[in-house]
Order: sequence, then structure tokens, then C-alpha cells
Amino acid sequence: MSRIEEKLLFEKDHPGRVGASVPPCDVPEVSPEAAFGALARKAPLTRLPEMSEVDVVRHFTRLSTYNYAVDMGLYPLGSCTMKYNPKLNEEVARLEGIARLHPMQPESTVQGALELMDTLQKALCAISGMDACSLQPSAGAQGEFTGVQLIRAYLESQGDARKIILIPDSAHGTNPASAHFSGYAVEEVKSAADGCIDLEALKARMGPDVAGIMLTVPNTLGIFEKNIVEICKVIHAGGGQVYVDGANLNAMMGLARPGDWGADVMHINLHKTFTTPHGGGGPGAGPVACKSHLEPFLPRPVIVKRDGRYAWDCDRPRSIGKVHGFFGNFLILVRALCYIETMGGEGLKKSSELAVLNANYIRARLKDDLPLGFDGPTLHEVVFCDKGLPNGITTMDLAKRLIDYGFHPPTVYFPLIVHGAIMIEPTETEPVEELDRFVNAVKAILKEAAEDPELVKSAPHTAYRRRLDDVAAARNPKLTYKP
Amino acid sequence: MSRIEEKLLFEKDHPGRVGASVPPCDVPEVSPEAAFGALARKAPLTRLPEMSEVDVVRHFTRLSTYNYAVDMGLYPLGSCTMKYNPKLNEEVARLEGIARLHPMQPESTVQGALELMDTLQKALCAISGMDACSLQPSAGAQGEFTGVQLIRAYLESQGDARKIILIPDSAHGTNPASAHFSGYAVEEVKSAADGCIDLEALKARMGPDVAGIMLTVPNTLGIFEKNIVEICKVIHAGGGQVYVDGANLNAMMGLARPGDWGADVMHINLHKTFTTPHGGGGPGAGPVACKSHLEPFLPRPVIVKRDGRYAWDCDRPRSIGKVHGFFGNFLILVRALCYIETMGGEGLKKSSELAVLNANYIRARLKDDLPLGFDGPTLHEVVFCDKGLPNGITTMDLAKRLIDYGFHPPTVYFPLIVHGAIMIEPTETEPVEELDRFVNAVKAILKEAAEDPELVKSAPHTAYRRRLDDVAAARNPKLTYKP
Amino acid sequence: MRYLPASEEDIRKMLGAIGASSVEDLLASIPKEARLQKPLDLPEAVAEPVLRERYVTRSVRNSSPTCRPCFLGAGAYDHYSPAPIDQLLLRAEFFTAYTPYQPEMAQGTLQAIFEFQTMMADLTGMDVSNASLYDGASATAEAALMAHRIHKGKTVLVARSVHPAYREVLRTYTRRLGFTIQEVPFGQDGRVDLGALKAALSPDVCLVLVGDPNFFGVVEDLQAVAASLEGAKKPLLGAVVSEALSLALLEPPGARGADLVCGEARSFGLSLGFGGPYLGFITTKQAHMRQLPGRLCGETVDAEGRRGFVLTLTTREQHIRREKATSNICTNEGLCMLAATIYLASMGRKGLRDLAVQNLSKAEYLKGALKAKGITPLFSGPTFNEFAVKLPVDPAKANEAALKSDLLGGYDLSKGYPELAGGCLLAATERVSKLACDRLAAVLGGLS
Amino acid sequence: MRYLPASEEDIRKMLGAIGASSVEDLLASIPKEARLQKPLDLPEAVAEPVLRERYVTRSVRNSSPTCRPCFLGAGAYDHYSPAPIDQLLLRAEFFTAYTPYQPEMAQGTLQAIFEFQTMMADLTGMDVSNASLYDGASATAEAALMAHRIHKGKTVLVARSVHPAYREVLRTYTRRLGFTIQEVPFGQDGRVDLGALKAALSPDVCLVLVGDPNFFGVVEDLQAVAASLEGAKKPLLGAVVSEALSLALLEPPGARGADLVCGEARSFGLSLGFGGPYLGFITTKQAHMRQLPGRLCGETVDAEGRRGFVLTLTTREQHIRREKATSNICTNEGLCMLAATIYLASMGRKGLRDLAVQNLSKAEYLKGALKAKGITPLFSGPTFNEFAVKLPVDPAKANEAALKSDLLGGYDLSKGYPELAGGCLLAATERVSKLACDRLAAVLGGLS
Ligand SMILES: Cc1ncc(COP(=O)(O)O)c(C=O)c1O
Ligand SMILES: Cc1ncc(COP(=O)(O)O)c(C=O)c1O
Repeated sequence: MSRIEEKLLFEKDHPGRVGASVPPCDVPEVSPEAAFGALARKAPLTRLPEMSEVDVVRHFTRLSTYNYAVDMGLYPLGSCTMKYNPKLNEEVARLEGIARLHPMQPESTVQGALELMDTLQKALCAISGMDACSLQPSAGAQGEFTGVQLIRAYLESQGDARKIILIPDSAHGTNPASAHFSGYAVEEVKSAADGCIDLEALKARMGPDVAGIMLTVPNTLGIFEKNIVEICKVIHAGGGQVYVDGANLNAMMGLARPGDWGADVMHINLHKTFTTPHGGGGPGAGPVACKSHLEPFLPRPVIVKRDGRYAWDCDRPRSIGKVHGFFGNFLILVRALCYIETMGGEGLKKSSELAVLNANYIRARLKDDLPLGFDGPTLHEVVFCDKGLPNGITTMDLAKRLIDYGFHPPTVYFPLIVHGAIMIEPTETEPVEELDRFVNAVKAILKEAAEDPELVKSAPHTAYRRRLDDVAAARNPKLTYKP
Repeated sequence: MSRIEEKLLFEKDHPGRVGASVPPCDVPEVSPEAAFGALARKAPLTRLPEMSEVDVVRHFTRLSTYNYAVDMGLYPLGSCTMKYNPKLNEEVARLEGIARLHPMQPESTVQGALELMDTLQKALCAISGMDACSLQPSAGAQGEFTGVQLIRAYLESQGDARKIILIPDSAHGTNPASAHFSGYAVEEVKSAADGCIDLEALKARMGPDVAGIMLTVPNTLGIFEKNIVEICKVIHAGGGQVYVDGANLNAMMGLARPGDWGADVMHINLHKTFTTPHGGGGPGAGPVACKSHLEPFLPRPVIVKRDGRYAWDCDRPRSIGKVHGFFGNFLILVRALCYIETMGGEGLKKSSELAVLNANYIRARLKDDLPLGFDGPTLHEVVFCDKGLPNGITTMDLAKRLIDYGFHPPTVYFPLIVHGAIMIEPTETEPVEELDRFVNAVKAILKEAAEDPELVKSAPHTAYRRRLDDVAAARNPKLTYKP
Repeated sequence: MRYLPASEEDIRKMLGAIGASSVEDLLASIPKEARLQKPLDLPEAVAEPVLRERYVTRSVRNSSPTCRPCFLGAGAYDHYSPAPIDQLLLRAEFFTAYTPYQPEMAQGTLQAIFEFQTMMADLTGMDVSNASLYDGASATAEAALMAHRIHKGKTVLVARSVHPAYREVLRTYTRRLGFTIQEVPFGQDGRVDLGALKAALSPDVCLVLVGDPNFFGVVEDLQAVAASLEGAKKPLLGAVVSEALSLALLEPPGARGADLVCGEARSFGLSLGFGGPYLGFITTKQAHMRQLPGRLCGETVDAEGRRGFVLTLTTREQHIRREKATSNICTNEGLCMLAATIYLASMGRKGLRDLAVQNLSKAEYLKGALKAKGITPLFSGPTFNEFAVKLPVDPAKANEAALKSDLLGGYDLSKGYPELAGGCLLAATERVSKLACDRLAAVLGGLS
Repeated sequence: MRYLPASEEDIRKMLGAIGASSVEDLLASIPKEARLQKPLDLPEAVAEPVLRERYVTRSVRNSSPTCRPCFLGAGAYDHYSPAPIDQLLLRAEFFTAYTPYQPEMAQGTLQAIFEFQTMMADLTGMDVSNASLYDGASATAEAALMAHRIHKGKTVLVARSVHPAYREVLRTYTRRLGFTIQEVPFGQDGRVDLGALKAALSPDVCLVLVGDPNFFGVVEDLQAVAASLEGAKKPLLGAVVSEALSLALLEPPGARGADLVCGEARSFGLSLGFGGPYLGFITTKQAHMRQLPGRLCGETVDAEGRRGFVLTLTTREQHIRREKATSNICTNEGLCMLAATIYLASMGRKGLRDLAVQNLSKAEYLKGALKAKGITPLFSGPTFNEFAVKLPVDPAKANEAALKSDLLGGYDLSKGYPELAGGCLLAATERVSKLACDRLAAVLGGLS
């Protein structure tokens, strides 16, 4: 009962097999040639395999067994908030009148859906301390882009065409990329020795060319930006706007709100803080919440309530425009609201407190084994560095060896300002035994690193595949199957 | 990424954790002591663990990874018809208006459910060639019991108190057990050299003390009872009734019908022939179909249609009584009907033809490697024997070694009349490549048996557990957890 | 056809390997006179999208307790099943496996059975449990057969207050086996009439079956029943539990004199499902372990000494012992057992108790609301989440009125008990709100 | 709280290990002035059973195409999703994993991506595909950024017949980057006006975007469009596909002169979902591979030489290249990609073609049925499963009438095209029956 080696779909192509049933046609059949003439397809569909339903089910069931997932154990990817994904969310997102609505249906036939979105917007405002919210962005990065666009549209509406966005060197790569695609030049702000922004340096730098700052709070080291209120003041005083990357909101629900500090806009990753499934890479949702001065610029349409009925308002002349073909990743929004309603305000607060507790527990238990990237107090995650790993063992080796111990490795080599970063975010949904199991595994690996380094360097040994050759893959890219 | 060793629930009991949410009570709370006095519980619930939802989900997800299943590959348990379980069946069985009906709801509120059951009964009659059907029995064995009860009730209604049921030695253990619990003495009928019943011997034996015969057709060797029509005549001429065990109906849908041969009653395993999931041991459903002379005796209530509306008829004075608390395993019935409606009559026939083809393909490919139990032509399954296995290798060793090759072993040591029986039923839902993979595995194991017998004797090597000690388990039974 | 992988080409190749020229050749062993000579009289195949719509139509032609608060109990109680259960059941590794005949590749199923057995033994105050039986009714019948094997007597005394369907299945199962099934009447309090019970005792009585709570929802005084059985050739006392949730609040039958507990555990996480599949079980004392019907899972070790689980004591079963087996059961209710195991692990001792207290409280509230409208209980004994009342009109009529108010009314007791005409059995679980109780009381109180 | 495993006892023990006296201690790094001093203004926690009922209520306050045949398309087509898809997606190993950063324990996800890339490249007649983008609209916008990187020009010519929302997102994405987005009108046939296109060409034009089929359902003559672009500094030709099913019947854009294809593949097995999550993609020629936005999966070998898959060419991405990345995308539409992969494997080349032929046939039937009622197409170009008509009354009114007959009518073209007031876009997929088409024709034909 080792894992079954499953070939590629194309190697299983078996002409004559049928995997789905097409209903009989109750109207006269029209041939594509008759309809499209020369435009009708002549090329064969070489890569659509013919398989029976059982072939398909087995193929993907077998593939699934090569994966690790949250439902199997700790998945401590820092900055990704790999929480437990509640099963109730999946039930409600599959109700016929929720899963199967056409986005262009008359408003009278989707009142339940609009009420749901409106309720979620209000909840996100309450959590972030903001005034308005758009649910359109499909993920965090699109939320960032939307938020920076809001800033730019607002500043331009004030006749203020600043060109620079400040971003700390600890930031996630999406921040500079999102600023760049909003037409801003990115200027990196060096972190001080305590992992925070150097307030004095910021004061010195702030000027009329700076449109604003993008800050992750707590930052990617898990450290709360201690001068955040002051920073907001400095930026505002200089005529700029403050963007908060809400990827780490899980550290502070009910504890602290960007809106209260003076932040102007933030995005929220529903697939992190609000338990929607990560799905092997997505889909997520990255709603943007902002202060009222930015509201006129939000993506359109927006939900309004008129005479007790919900409606879409498209007449938003100052809107930055749409960022999504329809209204956002609705079925993800449904799950997030279901989670928020499950937890209530107190429950969310408690979640953040326990997320902080779990991370600090791991920190305390490993701090004598691995050096910290930065020393200061941390909240929901902890970042170690590779200093002192013996016998040439790297962060990557440690990560790969964790696979053999039955864990997903932490985020590695990020943030960039920590050498060989090992970034651990356990989240509040991990029981303490699982944390202990993980801590013990790390300790055992460190022992192996000292005593039997080859074992670690050649890990993983028990996964479906041994270490894979990234370099070869990139040198000679094979992105599609060729027999 | 080896499988994670998951403890027992009781070892994970963690007081203070909560795994489900009980709604707040909107009425005054009544204490059990107030309600029940001395009868109120004083004993602690020692073995109900306290766990969070994520603990529970991980526990059972991890356990699941220790299992093998049809969705992962061939599961050739002879006599069990381990077909693919269609996913559509699961969708329809979960519709709110199907899954959540109370069995005692007014008939006016369950017309859809009653129509569905009526449609299934008619379909099963069409497939079996019978006149009437009861959906009450929960599985094959209960179907057998019900069917034998019908025979007995019928004979007694004729004033005929015969006491013996004939059962071939190749029969499944449920047959003698069911006959026994109907108050019949069981008399074994020896199979002839061709695996069939010796017609002349049967003629000689049939007499006024024999209430009937229970036959599996095709029998558990996969051999069609060649004199079945004659046998029915002999039994009927002698005043007896013919029961057909329909466990092997998958060999003959649309090809042959017990009702046409003269059989009086049969059961049908919906969890075999009609694709309802095996669920790790059940639930199944074992409807009984019979000729009209037995109909008055069917379990009550029965569905009737009056003025275009379905209703339950409880007024069945000759009924053998109920065999189920309500009406049978309704949600299993739903799945079976969904399958029948998916296939249509032609599709069912084709299924049986292909089931026979698959079994004969395995037979042909392995017949030079393993000796057959009996020589004659076989239909949907094939039984090999252990004669000639080298170096003291047993059927059990072969079975266990198949686990290492990623297969569920066949049924072993049944039927009892084949020495070291290896009983293989691939079913029609297996693709030929999977059959080839299995055949090659058997051939490889036979080679190992000759060359490296210890490897085979000590199998399995790659399962979650090595070979388990049945003898120790039975010698000192531990049926519950004790710390 | 999407469930049939064999292409025409496959068929040709396979026939070649077999050395047959057509599939028809392979069917030659079916004699002509036994062959069906015409197509099956069934409708044509229906495409998946069309068929799904058909089931949606069938589904909406029913009306489920989702839209209508349900006061029906009578052996099937409307409890909530937490969302993780179904999603875990659907794991293909559980869902599409069979009986764990090969334990090395079925430890997931086996460990779950072992956990189930442990929890059921604990809940009922017994030493051992089997791995499921079909349902509460057949479990009750199997209990009688089991008691006979232990005690040898052939008379079963069953309280008339045991679920009518269970009693009927008990009769079906024992009718041809020379058993005498004798009913013991109930008293004013709805409990078994101890005087009548004592009078009915004889050395041939192998088992006394008492509902707990009984069909009227009344909690029996098992201890008193047990006490009345003392004497030579003492029969076994079996408690029949059709609402397993009551076990959370009642001193376990095993601690109140019962020798075995049989019944229905559907309340633990299974859907109402129009009556099935449900989850029968029997638990008993260690001494009777080898007389249990159904599968048993036991702990053992593997070749490396690691803990593992196997099906054990299989010599009780039909596949070994044939007609001498303790039961004919083979396929059982495995997945339902798994659902119950997940349910109990999710609820935990505190959750289950809280839920049960809530059931008790709702039922008491409804009792009170009805009393205020002049509708009083039929019996004076204590009840859990269900009780019988006397209605001013025919219960069938009352139910029609309730249905008009979008309420699923109670069970018409005259169906099983002609002597209780006008009686109606009402259940109140955690899923009926105070408001729904008030509405029902208003509807029923307004009838005459 | 069931999602929070830490018991009071756990908390105490963990605090002890940390050496803190309370959780509050751990929060000390949040300055007081940044702390929230009051409870969140949110309702209290809702118990699971109650919350589930709330969503059922929300759900029934909507009306889905299950009960009402849907003639709405406009970028979201009502196709059936075979049952295995959702059950496979729910496998926790897929569902609760993230981006395959650690390929050794994510080969399931990676192999599926590789399969998806292969199938999408094949369907569109291109060499390479990315592993998904958010949706068709953002994929179109990303295509413009990509074309600019390849060609350097900053003007994009986009046919006015491209989906209005896609064009709007294109503008949002490019507005601050100095791009010029210029619309190219359509002709009587609904196709891009080639004369106007040629007139608009300039060396700064990096990309010409044409819908295929376009928003009016009309199939463009891509080859003719491509031919009109010949010349120095030739721009890229991008085909925007918002109904991916059309790819089964049309000669692939890659074979008709397109340099890239961007769009929406939701039709492949995803539910309508009120607009999301959907499935954006871009495919292109080998030469442009390194300019693709989004994740790419590539084949490689492991330490034992066995085939395996990894995310590759990651130097294009934001986590390495930061502001110089080809896109800011990080989380993508992984599970939707998996659904499409399962869908395409289930349908196969024949199934997909049959389904597409059926869509074509239904739409042509509806066209005919409407013509018989005097309602004629707005455009003369060939269409797939959607087409525009001129209605005798305001389309919003017509839709109200349709709704009364339990039909979800079409898309009011005046919303995106004031010049087409009275125009209505109607889609007909395999899910609308002949009868439903006839009913719609009767309703619309009866208006005036
Ligand atoms: C700090 C931070 N910001 C932004 C993002 C981008 O979010 P998304 O992946 O949802 O686009 C991430 C994602 O990991 C992140 O960790
Ligand atoms: C030939 C035969 N008869 C009867 C049965 C009993 O059926 P069930 O397990 O559904 O009770 C079986 C089960 O395997 C069988 O193989």
C-alpha cells in the first residue's frame, strides 16, 4: 500500500471512453461547419483525454494522496495563516440558491445574496475600523492594487500627482509589485535594528513626492509597528496616505484596528484571516476597506439599499472602475461571513489572542535551539534565521527534513531581511500537542544535523518524491506534456 | 510524509475542548435531577472525549489514510461486487427534501419519496422477472431471512409444515444462517464435479419434508447453475419453493431473470449490483422480489396508489410482519434508483456483459499461473485454488503481498469447497489497464514465491501495519479501550 | 456510458486474449431456456444533468423539517448533524471501502469501530458493544435470540410500551423459532406494570424487554424492574433505547440492573432519511460477549509489535459457523457507525449532556405550554424529549391543522395502541424553538 | 468555541512555558494608543444549527437557474458540472493545501497544474499556459501588460465588442501606467470593423484585443484581423475568450493568427456562483513564455531521477522580482483550475465537442423560434451559444415578463452599449430545453 504511481492524463487517454454524459439534443443539430464555415475547428483536440468516470475519479484521488494539507496536520507557512477551514462553510456555500446564481440576474431574485454581501462589508468595516468596503478584489495582491489605486485617485482628485510609494524592506513582494502596477515608483524603507521602521528616518524622508506608505502590521517579522500611530501622522502631515497590508490581521482582530490608527485603506485576506480554504493556491478574496474620503473611488458597482431592497449602484463617476468581471469571489465571501457569524466579535478577538499565544509558545520552546531573526517581541508569527546551523545544513534542508516528520515546512527565505529565514505561523486552530510534536521534530532534526548531516541534506526520504530539481526545471522549461 | 500515527480518541481526550456548538436554550432549563430524580445520571461519561473540531477532523482524516478503497483502485473481493460508486448518487441522496424526511410525516408531504420507492420496486421486478417487491430488508442477509419467511408463511398457509431447506455446499454462510433463523433445518447439497448441483441426486432427495432450496445463481464459483430451470421444476413438483440469492445478479442483468426460470423469491443486494457505497461494511439494502403467490406475505406496510396519490397500506393480515423499524434503508434506495435510471435497461445489460468479460479476461491471463478451483465456464467471477503454490506459500500470503502491490486482495478461503480459494470479481467498472496491473502483480508475486518466499510470507511490508495477529486478538479479546 | 470503461477496442482485445469471438460466447453457459429473450422493461438511460433535475423535483415534492418544525419522534428524532460528519464520511477511503476483511489496509475503519464500541459501552454502562446492527428494531429482535442462547428459555416478556415496530420485528424474527412473545401492560404512569410482569414470569422467560425511555417517552425504573426479576432462572433484563441521546442524562442501564442494552443510535449524527439507514446496536456484559450478534473489533499487535485492530471472535459469525452462527448478519451499518463515532467525538461528554438537557427542557416547556391550553399528558411518569398527550380531537385531524401552520405534528397513538385513541406522542428536540412550541400549543389548543 | 482548541488549562501551561503571566502580556508590544478599547461591533456568535438555517433562508431568498431556465450569458454561461468534480475538489488534500511551495509534498496539485496547462495550450492552439489568473477580466488586463513588455508599445486597441467589464478592468489596470486604450468599433455583422482597426494602427500599438466569440456572441474572423496587422512593429493579436466552450468548435485562435489568448474558463465545471470565483487564464506562444503573468508548473526529476513537477520560472514573480515582476498576482484560482482539469478530463475531446454542438444547436433553435415571432438578430455574423436581438420593448420590461413565466431573460445591451438600446443578448446552453426556448419566444413575441 505505497502510493500508486499515477500517470499523466494524456498517458491515460483511451479513445472510445466517456467520462460524462451529454443529454440528448432535443433540437435539430447544427454542425459547426454549417455555422462557422472556415472558422470551424479542423485541429484535433489532441490533449483532451478520453476516460471513464472511474478513471477520472481514481486519477485525481490518487493525485490527492501525494499532497499534504491542513486537515492532516500543522501547516505553519508564515504569512499565509493556514487555519482550519470550517466544514460548515462548505455546506452553506453549496446551497442551490447560493452556489448557482447568475451574476446578472434581476436584483429582485438575488436579495439574499446582496444582503449577505452587505452584511459582510459592514462586518469587515467593524473589524478594520474603516468606513467603507469593496468585496471585488480576488486576492490580497488585487486588494493592494485596488487600495493603491484608491490612494492615487484620491490624491489626483486633490490635484496632487505624487509619484513615490514607500515600502519597508520586510514587505511581501506583492506590495512593491502592486505599487508599481499602479504607476508608482517604489522606494524601499530600511528596517531598524528592532525590525520596525526608523521613525526619524521616515520623518526625514517624507516629502511632497511621496504619495504614501504601504505597511504590513504586524510586519512580516511578526513585530507590531510600534510607532504606527505616529507614522500615520507623519505621512498624513506630509500629504500622503497610509496603506495597511492586512495579511497579518489574524494577529489583532478585536485588539487593534488600522482605521483607529489613522490608516486610510487596507486589504483583508479572507483566505487567511477568515478561514476560506486555500485550495492548493486559491481562490481567495481580498476585500478592501477604507476611510470615507476614499469611498467615492471604490470599484463599482456598490451595494445600496433603497426602499428596503438591495440594489447595485453603477453610477459612481469617481470610481477607479472595476477590478473584477462581476462582483468578486462571491462563494468565498459566503464562507468568510459564515465564519464571522460563527465566531462573533468576542470569538474573533479570542482567536487573535490564541494565535499570538501559539506563536509565542513555539518561539519560547525553540528559542534556545534556533536564533531569532530579530529580537523584539512578536505576535502571531516568529521568524528564526539559519545562523549556526551545523555542517553546512541550510534552511532548505531543515524544511525538507520536516516533510519526513509529517509536517509542512514553514515559509523559508522570507522575509528577505532575515538570513535563511524560517518563518513560522501556527495560527490559533492548532492544538498545543501539535505544536509540541512540531517543536520536537525541529529539535530532532537539529540533532540529526549535528550528528548525521547527510540524512538531512538528502531529505525528504518518505515523500512521494525525493528532492526535486528546480534548477533543471527552469533551465529547460517543459510546461506542457509532450510524449 | 509517512502516515501520521494517530492515537485513539480517548488518548486525545482533552478536557475543556469543544467540538460542536449547542444553540443557546430559549426555554427555562430543566435539570435532569429535577426531571428524573434518582434515575438521573451519576456515572461520568468517561469515554466521550473532549476535542475541538479540528482535532476531530484530523483524527478521522488521518485514520482514513490507513484505508484502501475502490476510488483508489481495483478491489476484487469475490462475491462483493465492489463496483465504482457513482458520485451523482451522493448528490441526489443529499438533497434537503430527500435526506431530511421524517419517516412518520403525513403521506401528503412525502409523495416524492413514495413515488421514488414505487419506481424502484417496479424496476427491481423488471430486472428480476418477479411480480412484487419489498424494500424493507437492510442487507442481503435480511433479504434472505425475509424471503425464507415468505416461503414458510406461504407453505404454512397451504397447511404444509415442511422443515428442511436444501443449500449447496458452495453457498455463502448467510444462507444456512438465514434458513436456520427461519426455523428450518439446513441440509447441505454437495456440488458435483462441475461445480453445479447434481440434478439426479436432487431429484432423489426432493420430498415432502423439503420446504425448498436456496440457490445462488451464478453460484459462488461464478458458474451458472446449468439445470436451473429443471431444478425449479423438480422443487416445485415436490411441493417446495425456490429461493435465489441475488448476490451475483451483476452477472446477468438483462441476460437472465430468476422469475423466468421459475424461482419464487430472491433478494437483491443494492450495495453490490446497484452501486450503493459499501461504506466500510454497510449500510446496504437487500430488497426482496417475489412471485404473486408470495405477495400477500410481504412485510408491511406496502405502497399503494389511490386516486393518483401514494399511500402506505398497513392492512396486510397475511404479512410476515415488519423486518425494519420503518420502511428500509431509504437513502440507499435513492442511490440505487439513481443508478438504474442512469443506466437504463440497455446499460444494465451491457454492465453485466462487461462484468463477465472482465472476469474472464483475468481468468484467461492467470489460468496458466494459478489452477482453477473448478474447470467449467464462469461468468462474473473466477475462483482459483492454492494447489501448487511453492515453498509453503499460502493463499493468505499471496493476499497479503498483493497489499504491497497496491491492491485489495480477492476474497480468500471462500467458497469453502475450493482449497485455499482465491475468488476474484473485478466488476465491469474496472478498466483493462487496471486488470493488467493486477495480473502482473499476481505473476510477480508467484515469481517471488518461488525465488524469495520469505518476502511473501512476511508481507505486507508497506501498509500502515505489518501482518496483524488475529489469534492473539481472539485469545484475549480487548473490545474496548482500557488505559 | 461513463461508468463502463471498456471501449469497443478494449473489448476486442480482451476477447482476443480470452480466445472468444464475442461476449455472447462467454455467456454460453447460461442455458437458452434460462436466457431473457427481450429487452428489460425499463426506461432508457437518462443523462446526468437531466436526472439530477428529476431528483430535485422529487425532493421538492416532499417537505422536510428544514422548513417545518418537527414534533414527530416515535423512534426518529430531529437532531442536528454537525457539518464535519458528512464531509468526513465522504472521504473515499471510508466511503468506498468494505468490511475490513484485510486489516492491514483497513486500520482506519477498524480503529473507528474500536472507538465506537468503547463509547457505546461507556454510554450504556456495559462492558462490550458490537460494531452495529441494522436498526433498533432488528437489534431488539437479535437481543431476544441472544438472550435465548444465554438463558435457554424461549419466552420473551416485552413491555407493551416498547416501540410498536420493534415489537413487530421481534415477532417476525422469532415467530418460526418456537418463541413465546408475551406483552406486559403499562400502568397509569406509563411504566411497565410490575405486578403484571411478576405474574408473567416463568422459568422459560429468557428476557424481559423494557423501553428506556419507552415509546411514550417515559423513563422506566429499571432498577425496580430488575428487582422484580430476582429468583431462580432469572431472565436477562434488556433495556431498549430508541432515543440514544437520553443516555447522556440517565444513569446508564448497565448501572440500573440491565444485562444488555439494544436499540437505535441514529440520533448520533445521522439524518432522518425517511427511516433509514439507521444504526442498531447491542451492548452487554463481558460474560455474554461471545453470544453477541454482529461484527466485533478487537485490539492486537502487528508483526512489529505495534498496536492494531482486527475483526475478532469471528467464529460467532455466519461465514465460519454457518447455521450455528449467533446471527445471519453480514453487511452491517458501517458508515452509520462511523457517523456516530464522529458525532460523539465532536460533542464530547459536555456537549452531549448540554444538548440532552436542552432536549429535556424543550419538551418540558412544550408540556407546560400545552397544559396551559388544557392539554395534559397521558401518563404521569417522567419523560425525556417526548411525551404523550390526550388531544380534544382525532390526532390525524390535529396534524392536518398543524401542517396548515407549517408544523409537523405528533404521532397518532391509536395506530399502535387502539386503547389510547385520541392520544398523541409529541417530541421536542433542540431544533424546535420556543416560538414553534407556542405555535403548536396554540394550534392544538384551538381545536375541539 | 469549536474552532479554538486551547482550553483554559492549555493556556495556563503555555503561558508558563513562555514565562508570561497572561495573554495580555504577549500583546504588550501593541502600543496602548493603537489598541482597540471596546468590543468589536459585531453580533454575538451564532450556533451551527441556527446559522445553517440562516443560510438556507438567505438561499431561498434567491432564485437560482435550477428552477428557472436561464437565458443569461454575458460572460457567465449556465453549464452543468458533473458530480465527481465537487466531490474530488473537497478531498482535503486538495482543498486545504496552499500553493505548492514544497513540491515534494504537493505533487498532486502540481501534476494537476501541469495537466491543466497542457489542455489549455491544446484547446487554444498555443504552446504554453499559465496556472490561472483571477478571472477573464483581469486576464485581459494582464494580457495588455504582457504585450507591452514584449512589444514595448503602450497603446492597446480593443474591440468595442469585447466584454464591457473586461474592457473596464483593462482600463483600471492600465490607467495609471501611461497606456492608451482605444476602442475599435464593430460593423453590421457584429465583428470588429477592419477598416477602423487599420486606421487606428500605429507603431505604439502593442496589442489588438478581439473577442472570440465577442460579447455579442459573434465569432470573429481572427485570420482577417491578423492579416490587417501585418507591417512594421506589428502588434500582438490577443483573442479574448469569455465562453471557453466555444474552443471545442472553433479553429483554435493560435491557428488563426492570435499571439495570445486570454479569458475565462469558468464554463469548465465551475458553478455560476453569482460571479465568482471564476478562472482566468492566458496562453501564448513559446517565445513569450517568460513574459507570462502568474504561476507556471514545469516538469523535472527528483533525486532518484523520477519525473516530478515544480513551480518554475519563478524569477518572473513578485516574491523574487518584486516591483519588476510580470504581475503582482500571488494567490490565484488554484481550486478552480483543478475543477477545470477534472471537467476536461471527464468530458474528453468527444464529450466537449458534443456538448458544444448542442449549445450551438440550442442557440440556433432559439434564434429560429424568435425569428418566427418577428424578433431578429442584431448582427449578421455567425454565433455560438449566444446572440443579440432587437426587442420590441425595453429589455428590462421583457425580462420582467420572462420572470413572471419563470424564465431568466437576457442581458440588456443598453447597459454597456447605449447605441444598442432595445438590444438584448440571449444565451442558450445545453441546460435550456426546446420547450423553454419556445416559451421564451412566446413571451418575447407577445410583447409590444
Ligand atoms: C504579507 C502579505 N501580503 C500580501 C500577500 C498577498 O496576498 P494574496 O496571496 O492573497 O494575493 C501575502 C500572501 O502571502 C502576504 O503574505
Ligand atoms: C453470495 C452471497 N450471499 C449473501 C450475502 C449476504 O449479503 P449481505 O452482506 O448484504 O447481508 C453475501 C455477502 O457477501 C454473498 O456474497
